[in-house]
Amino acid sequence: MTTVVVPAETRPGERRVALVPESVGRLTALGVDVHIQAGAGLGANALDAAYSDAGATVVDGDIFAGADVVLSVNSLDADRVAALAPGTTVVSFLAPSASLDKVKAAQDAGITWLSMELVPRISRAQSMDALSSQGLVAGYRCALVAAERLPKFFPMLMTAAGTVKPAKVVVLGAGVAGLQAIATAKRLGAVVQAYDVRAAAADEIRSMGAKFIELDLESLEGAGGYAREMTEDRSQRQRDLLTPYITAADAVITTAAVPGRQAPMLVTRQMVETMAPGSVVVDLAAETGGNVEGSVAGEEVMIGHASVWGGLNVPSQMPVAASRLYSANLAAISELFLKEGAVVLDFDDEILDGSCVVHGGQVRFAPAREAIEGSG
Amino acid sequence: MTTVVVPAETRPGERRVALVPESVGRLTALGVDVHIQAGAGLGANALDAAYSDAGATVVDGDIFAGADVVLSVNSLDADRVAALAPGTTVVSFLAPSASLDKVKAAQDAGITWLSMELVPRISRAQSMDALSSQGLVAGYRCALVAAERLPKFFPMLMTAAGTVKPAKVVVLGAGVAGLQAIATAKRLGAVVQAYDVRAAAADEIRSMGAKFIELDLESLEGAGGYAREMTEDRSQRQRDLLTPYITAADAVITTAAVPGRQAPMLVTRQMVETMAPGSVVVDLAAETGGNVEGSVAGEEVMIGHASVWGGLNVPSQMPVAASRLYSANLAAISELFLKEGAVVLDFDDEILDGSCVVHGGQVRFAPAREAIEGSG
Amino acid sequence: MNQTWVQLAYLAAALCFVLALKGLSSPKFARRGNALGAIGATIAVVVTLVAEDFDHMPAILVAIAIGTVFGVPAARRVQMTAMPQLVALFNGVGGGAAAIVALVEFLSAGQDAGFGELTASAFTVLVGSMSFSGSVITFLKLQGLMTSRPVVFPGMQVLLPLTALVSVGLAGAVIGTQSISMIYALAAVSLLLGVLFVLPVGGADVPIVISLLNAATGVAVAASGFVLDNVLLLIAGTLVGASGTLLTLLMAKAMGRPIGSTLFGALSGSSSLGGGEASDRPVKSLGPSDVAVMLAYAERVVIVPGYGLAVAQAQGALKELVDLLGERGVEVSYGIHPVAGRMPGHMNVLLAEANVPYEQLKEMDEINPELPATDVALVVGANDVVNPAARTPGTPISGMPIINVDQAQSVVFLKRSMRPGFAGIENELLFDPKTQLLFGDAKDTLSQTVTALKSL
Amino acid sequence: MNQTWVQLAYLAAALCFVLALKGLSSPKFARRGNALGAIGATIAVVVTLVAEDFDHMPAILVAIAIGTVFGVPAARRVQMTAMPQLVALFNGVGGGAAAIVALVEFLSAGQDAGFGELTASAFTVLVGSMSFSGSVITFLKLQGLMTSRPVVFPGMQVLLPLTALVSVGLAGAVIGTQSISMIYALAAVSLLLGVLFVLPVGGADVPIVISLLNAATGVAVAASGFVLDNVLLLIAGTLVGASGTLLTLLMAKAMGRPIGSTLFGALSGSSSLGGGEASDRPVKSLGPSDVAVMLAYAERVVIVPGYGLAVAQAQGALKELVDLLGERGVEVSYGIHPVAGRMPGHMNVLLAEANVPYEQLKEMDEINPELPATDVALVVGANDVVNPAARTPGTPISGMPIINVDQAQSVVFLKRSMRPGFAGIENELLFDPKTQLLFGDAKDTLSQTVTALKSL
Amino acid sequence: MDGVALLTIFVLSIFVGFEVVSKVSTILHTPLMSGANAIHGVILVGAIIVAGHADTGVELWLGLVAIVMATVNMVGGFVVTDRMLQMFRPRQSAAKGSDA
Amino acid sequence: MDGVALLTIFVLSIFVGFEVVSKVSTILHTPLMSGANAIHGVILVGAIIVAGHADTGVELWLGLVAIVMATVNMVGGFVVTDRMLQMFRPRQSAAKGSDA
Ligand SMILES: NC(=O)c1ccc[n+]([C@@H]2O[C@H](COP(=O)([O-])OP(=O)(O)OC[C@H]3O[C@@H](n4cnc5c(N)ncnc54)[C@H](OP(=O)(O)O)[C@@H]3O)[C@@H](O)[C@H]2O)c1
Ligand SMILES: NC(=O)c1ccc[n+]([C@@H]2O[C@H](COP(=O)([O-])OP(=O)(O)OC[C@H]3O[C@@H](n4cnc5c(N)ncnc54)[C@H](OP(=O)(O)O)[C@@H]3O)[C@@H](O)[C@H]2O)c1
Ligand SMILES: NC(=O)c1ccc[n+]([C@@H]2O[C@H](COP(=O)([O-])OP(=O)(O)OC[C@H]3O[C@@H](n4cnc5c(N)ncnc54)[C@H](O)[C@@H]3O)[C@@H](O)[C@H]2O)c1
Ligand SMILES: NC(=O)c1ccc[n+]([C@@H]2O[C@H](COP(=O)([O-])OP(=O)(O)OC[C@H]3O[C@@H](n4cnc5c(N)ncnc54)[C@H](O)[C@@H]3O)[C@@H](O)[C@H]2O)c1
Repeated sequence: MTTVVVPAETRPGERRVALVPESVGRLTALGVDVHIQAGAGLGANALDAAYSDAGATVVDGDIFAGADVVLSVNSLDADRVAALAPGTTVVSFLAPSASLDKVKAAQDAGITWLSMELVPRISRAQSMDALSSQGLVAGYRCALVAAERLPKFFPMLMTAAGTVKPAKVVVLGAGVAGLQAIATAKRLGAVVQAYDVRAAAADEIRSMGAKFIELDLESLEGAGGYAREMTEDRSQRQRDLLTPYITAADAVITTAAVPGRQAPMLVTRQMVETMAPGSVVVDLAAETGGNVEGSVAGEEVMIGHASVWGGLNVPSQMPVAASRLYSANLAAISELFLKEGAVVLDFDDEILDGSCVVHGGQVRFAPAREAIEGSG
Repeated sequence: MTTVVVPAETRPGERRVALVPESVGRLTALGVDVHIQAGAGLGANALDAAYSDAGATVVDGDIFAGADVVLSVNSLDADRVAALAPGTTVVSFLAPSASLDKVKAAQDAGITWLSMELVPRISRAQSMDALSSQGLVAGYRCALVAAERLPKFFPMLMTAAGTVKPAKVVVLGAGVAGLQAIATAKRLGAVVQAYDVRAAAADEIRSMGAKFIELDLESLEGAGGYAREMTEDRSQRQRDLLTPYITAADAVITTAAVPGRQAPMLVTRQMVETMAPGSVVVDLAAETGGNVEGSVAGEEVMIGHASVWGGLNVPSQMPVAASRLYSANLAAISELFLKEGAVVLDFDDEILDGSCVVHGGQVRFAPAREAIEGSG
Repeated sequence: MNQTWVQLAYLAAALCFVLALKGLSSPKFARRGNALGAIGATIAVVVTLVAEDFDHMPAILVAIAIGTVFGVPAARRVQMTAMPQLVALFNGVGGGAAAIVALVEFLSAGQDAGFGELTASAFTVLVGSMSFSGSVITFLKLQGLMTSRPVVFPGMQVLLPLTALVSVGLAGAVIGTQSISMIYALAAVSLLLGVLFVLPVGGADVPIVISLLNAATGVAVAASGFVLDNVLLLIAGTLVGASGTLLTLLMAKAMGRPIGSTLFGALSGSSSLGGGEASDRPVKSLGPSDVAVMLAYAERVVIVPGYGLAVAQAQGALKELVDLLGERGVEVSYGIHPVAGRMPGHMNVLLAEANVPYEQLKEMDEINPELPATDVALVVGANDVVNPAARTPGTPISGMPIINVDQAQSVVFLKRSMRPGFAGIENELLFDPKTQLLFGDAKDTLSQTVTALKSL
Repeated sequence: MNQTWVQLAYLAAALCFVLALKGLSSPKFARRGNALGAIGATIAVVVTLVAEDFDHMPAILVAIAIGTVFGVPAARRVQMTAMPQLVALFNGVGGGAAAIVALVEFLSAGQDAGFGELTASAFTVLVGSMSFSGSVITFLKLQGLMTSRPVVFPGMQVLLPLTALVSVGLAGAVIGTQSISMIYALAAVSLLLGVLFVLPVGGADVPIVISLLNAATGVAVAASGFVLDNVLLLIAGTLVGASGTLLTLLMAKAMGRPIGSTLFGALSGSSSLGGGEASDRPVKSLGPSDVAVMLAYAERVVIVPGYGLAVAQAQGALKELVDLLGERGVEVSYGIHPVAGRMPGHMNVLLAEANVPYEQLKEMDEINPELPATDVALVVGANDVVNPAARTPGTPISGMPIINVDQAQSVVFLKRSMRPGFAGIENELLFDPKTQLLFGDAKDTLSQTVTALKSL
Repeated sequence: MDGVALLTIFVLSIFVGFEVVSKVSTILHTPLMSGANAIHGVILVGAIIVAGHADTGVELWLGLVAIVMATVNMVGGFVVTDRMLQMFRPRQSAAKGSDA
Repeated sequence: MDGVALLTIFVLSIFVGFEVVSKVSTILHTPLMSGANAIHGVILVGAIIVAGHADTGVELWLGLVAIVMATVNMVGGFVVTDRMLQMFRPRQSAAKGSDA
């Protein structure tokens, strides 16, 4: 029988788990055995007992022995991949262009690797869209982090001891995470203004009840609803135009990203320095280069009088919610390639085709293939 | 000319300041000089320059030299009080029954001490009500702390990766802080239930849009709109009846207090142990004995699978907001006793009469007087 | 003048009256409607004067002139507050005129009159006289020339129905005997009946009675139309009779008073208006559509929310109301008292939930200077925070700054009852002449007001 | 039977008709109103039959029986969808009957008729005949027996007014000459006029024309009342004429079509209904008050919100609507599609802001089995998430699970235009026979629906 | 009845006709039209009168045709209107709710 | 005019009277009452007729009194109603707003 294994995550600080007990049933219903490494769910408050109750086997020894499918949040190490049996299918996040060693290892070992980042954003694939689900968690958390760190109130309050003005929050980048950050900050009562380069973003931002920052700049639309990278000139003009908004803000939350690229630098050190004492900046993109100059992933640094919080693996900071959603994404994609208890990869299916990085010794993801071929 | 001095706070971890630059004008308008110790406002993001601009004198040396009035957040040390010139008026928080040494020192030194806790809660005194203003800050912060620590979402979200259920939050004690905690948690989307012993609380809780937990218990109403202390029997019954609510809660926020007494113990260790892994308990009353058994002020401890956060000087964790409100309270009470540039204490005024602990060598606050006379 | 042309002119006048009533029922066309009514009346009178070669023409013209000289200045100079009694008086003379017309026709027609005409004559005399005397009593009550309390004396329970019976009997006798003295007796007893009918009605119910008497005069005029075979009088009278009856019912409903107890309550002892506090300290209550009209036709409105808004969870309805007013060009802002509600910032939490823009919220110190220039202050579930008792020493709220809604041109309170607020003290402003109350849960009353506003 | 009693019975019948129309204008009393109308009609016919000793009584009764045998089964068996044409047909025969009555009266009265009566006769024949032929054409159009497109032929612009002129001229000749052949000619030309009048009207406008012809028949009946000196016919006809005219205007307004272009649009070439896409793929649009009635009289309603709700920020209005329906005992829930909006949980954020209780929100998998038992699915600013295209392969949304609103008994879309949603593909469901559209910004249309619902 | 009386009645009826339907809700447009249509079927009364007074065969036959047509209009009209209105049968729960 | 005609007119007028005011908003109750009150001042027509036909002194005097009373009712009534309605003068901004 096909065995699906869920190893404990090895990335430092990772508290998520690829499969939560609630989703085990969806996999066993596909006719597979589910093995979970003992203690894998602890960070997400999922006890081993809950897994056994749900029908999974809790494994204390080598979880990868006899694995047909490996489900994971983060990508496996190159060594780990190399040691897998040929034909094993791995499903996880895998920034393929930035992890050529792992792709190479998988290619050499004859491993199939489905990358969750590469699931195409078509309607049918929305239930497998882990970027959205984790972005949702990250956006919510960003807003809470900003609220908790600001030495002031978010909401307006008129009291006997005077009127407390509402906090001004500026959100840059209104994708999934940005919109959720807007929603959360608005709920808490902040006055929220937001900016994004996509043309549809203005309406989307307003539909959250926030104010769209109208800049005298053309919009930038890439493929698949994503943004395009900016030219340096536009980038500079955007920063200049945004500066007054940043200066006036109590809190700035940045979530801008361009797929496959470094995060755009939207806020310079000087811009942060114009902010008032006690201001807070939350940079969700710190890990991928940062939207804010000088932000450090996983740390809180002072720039001028403002405290800049750099996000590091932010979804993992809300492990229960993030794991549940990710786990549902994995279950949904598993239902695509596990047919009658066996792994069947039908590359006519746009989703499997799009998300498969490497299969049967072939690198299918073009940018990675080109990079590997180019380098070697 | 009368000199009003604002020393830097000496309590460890205190970030508030008794007077913010915005309020300096209200005092100078009363015809007094305002001296502020250099750096006193830093914790609350108020720079010395802002004070000078507002008309205060920034003093680098001994701030108390020549002081007629001392404005402070926390009470001064007994030594410090003893060193003040006779006739000096001190206005600050001062739990008189718990600080008999300070009261004694003030009595011996001929100091006048107005305690902000004792300002009577009459309509006219609402602008001087520092308990309310600081409770407001504390309540907001409690809810944020709970939201930030919970590994789940507060709001409900129906997504392609499944439905996220809203968090269940239980708030115990619905005074100023409790109501604000309810409001904040509700805004974030949690399902909030709350309980308080006062009869009016049911309506007040519902007026915040939360559900009142109806227990089959009589209400307890004390003087001045405060609660009364519970008998041990009622206390036990209340805990028994509350247990199922605690068990089902994702987050519990406790804010119950009875003036002049230890905080009532509402949640036992066993009750917390029934909570699910990852639950959060926030005990605002940790400093005064705790509403939750085992909570430690200023620390986060694990009880069962729940993390219990004990509040320590919570308003100080949002120093800008808290200082602004407190400062307005002080300005309002100062307007009562500073007449034409001089200190005039008219004890016919209910507010001054009620809040004055010691004056001209006399302890005016009965419980403290009795305790001092009894002990020595 | 050709009879057919006269009839057609009368028809035109009747048409004017219909359109007048229609206009008068909508705020937008009310003035136009009234003007149309006046045009119709002018047509009718002029046509009548030229239709026939009447005897006594000079006398008639002089009489009309005298009537005009009395009526116009009285109507022009009357104080706003004294209008109801003037209307009562006008109604009374109208009823009296109808009675006299029927009486004179009876006198002149004599034995020639048929059964139908006789019945109509007797009916007109009865109803017209009663309307006359009843209206005069209401005038006296409202003008303060006699007590506005219900007047009841022993034996009244018997006397009133007895008088009614006697007048019906006399009417029958008039029809049967065609005796002139009988018709004078009928007039006299009917006058008494009118008096007895109105005496037991208490102050607040008087408007309803005026409306009823107005409808009665209409019916009398219609009957006189039968008497004179005059279609115009028939139509105009019937219109007023029918619309007046409906209006009476609507008014009674709007005031929450069942029509029966209004009229006969004091007599049967079931009314609460016999005396005591309530009638000593009357408050003015009004309906949601009144509030809607007041707000719609105001220039500046200030909303003062309080704890009751939170209890009713009416923030959404309030926001809708304000939005609608804004669309109509009314300037609306919220005056937020620092301690409104039960928690610092309570109103902010509430109004933010309803998505009220922060800019519309004004602090107490900001709104107070604007209140004297405010047309309507709408107090929604607040009490202590607008209680002028705070300005006089010795009350639990003395010294607390308040929002000075009493300086606004008019004040409307939305609350459920006369119960006080948190501080437990009565609010004098509730009894102020410029204050009106809309009773009910604020969510209900606000959403009714919204509905009414939309249909304006 | 005594003539006065007959007249009184007629008056009673007329009264029934007034009350019938009144009843028919409110959903609550509509059925009762219709029954009252039937009662009035029965009274009128029975009284007429017994009032006089008519000749040919057996023949008359047989004719009535034949009419009943034709009318009742047709009305009983007709499909819901075929009702409009049946009404058109009924209207036509009524108009025809009026024309014949006037014609026969003209024939029998002969030279005795006065000017007024003659005029009325000619008018009745003209309008009645025109109504007859016009109604028959609408019947043919709706029944599919001829094209429902506007029929216009060259010269029609001249022919129509010419025919109208000729018929007026003939009417004048009838009055002047009292010639029998003239009146036959008048009837014939009027029949032609009716045909020419209706031919150029396009499918969607036909209901308006039926209403207009209905009013015309009413006027013809009223005129025949003048001819026969019959007050009942006068009143009943006038009532129908007046109410029918107003109704025509109201209908035209509700459909957003100026009455002029409806009738003469195709003729003058200004109408957009001459062909092309719009009339090939017609959608049914309706007004807020229709939606209110549909919802109020439903047992189960499912609301499906989408991105448009967020764009319109209409969450508050939606919540108010749902609350009102709940109060009326309608079972309402929200069906939340997992990707409705533009952000995961977008609808939750919105609806929470409006304080919608979490219990009312149902997930897609939970709501889908309930839809077949749902009377109305109200789709508020959603599109892709209910688009059945998801079930057929090859579209951008193929394979996405949707909320199966197409399984509900009827579907109402609230959107601003025919524009597609995020995925950019057309939604077949918009053209489904059971779908109706309420166009406009969702916040506006929802709050109009709320207002309409409150007044039900 | 004299002309002015008839005219007066005519004018008043116009008002009544306008006013009674002025508050109709859109959904009732069609049933109301149909009901009004049935009401003008009362031309049957006229048809009976002319048929009953018919002196010639033509008059009689025309009158009888008018009777048939008017009957169809009247009887069919009321029946079809009633069928249209069947959706407005008061529901139990709704009735309860709206009474409250 | 014959009795039935008068009765018919009477009945129709009742309907018209009811219907035209059925939608009145509460705030207009008093002005409407006052306006209706002025309308029944048209009894002046009757008073003129009886005074004009008066045969005896009593009849004339009574008639003249009726004329005075009816005139007061009519003229005063319309004037006072107009004064009441002055608050409904359309405001600039409001008018603009409600037109939109
Ligand atoms: N803000 C704070 O921090 C705080 C804290 C504690 C105490 N307070 C005190 O609370 C008071 C606040 O003043 P306020 O004017 O806001 O409130 P208030 O004086 O308590 O008056 C509230 C009014 O709302 C009415 N009401 C209650 N429920 C209602 C409903 N469902 N619909 C309509 N009306 C309703 C009540 O009248 P009916 O019963 O007749 O309806 C009552 O008169 C002050 O005295 C203040 O000192 C304030
Ligand atoms: N939830 C997510 O995470 C997410 C993220 C990205 C994309 N998506 C996609 O977004 C779509 C969501 O589906 P949906 O049905 O919610 O939205 P939709 O398919 O985009 O349809 C929205 C509809 O609302 C109407 N509308 C817009 N503004 C309106 C207004 N002010 N008043 C009334 N109607 C208005 C539009 O029609 P008119 O223009 O004619 O008014 C439009 O047809 C799906 O295709 C989904 O895949 C979802
Ligand atoms: N069809 C689907 O199923 C589906 C599902 C989820 C999201 N989406 C869409 O995908 C798009 C991207 O969402 P995401 O959250 O993954 O995006 P992302 O994480 O790639 O980027 C976040 C946001 O940053 C913005 N951004 C990039 N450069 C910027 C700049 N220089 N300045 C300001 N903003 C900048 C982007 O426009 C984007 O909105 C959105 O349009 C979203 O609606 C579609
Ligand atoms: N009149 C004014 O100006 C004014 C101003 C502020 C507050 N108040 C009123 O003062 C009162 C107390 O407010 P506070 O915040 O200072 O109170 P607090 O801090 O003294 O106590 C907090 C809450 O704990 C509750 N509590 C005590 N024992 C409890 C128990 N065993 N179980 C559950 N709950 C318990 C109390 O009832 C109170 O609501 C409230 O009624 C408030 O409305 C009045």
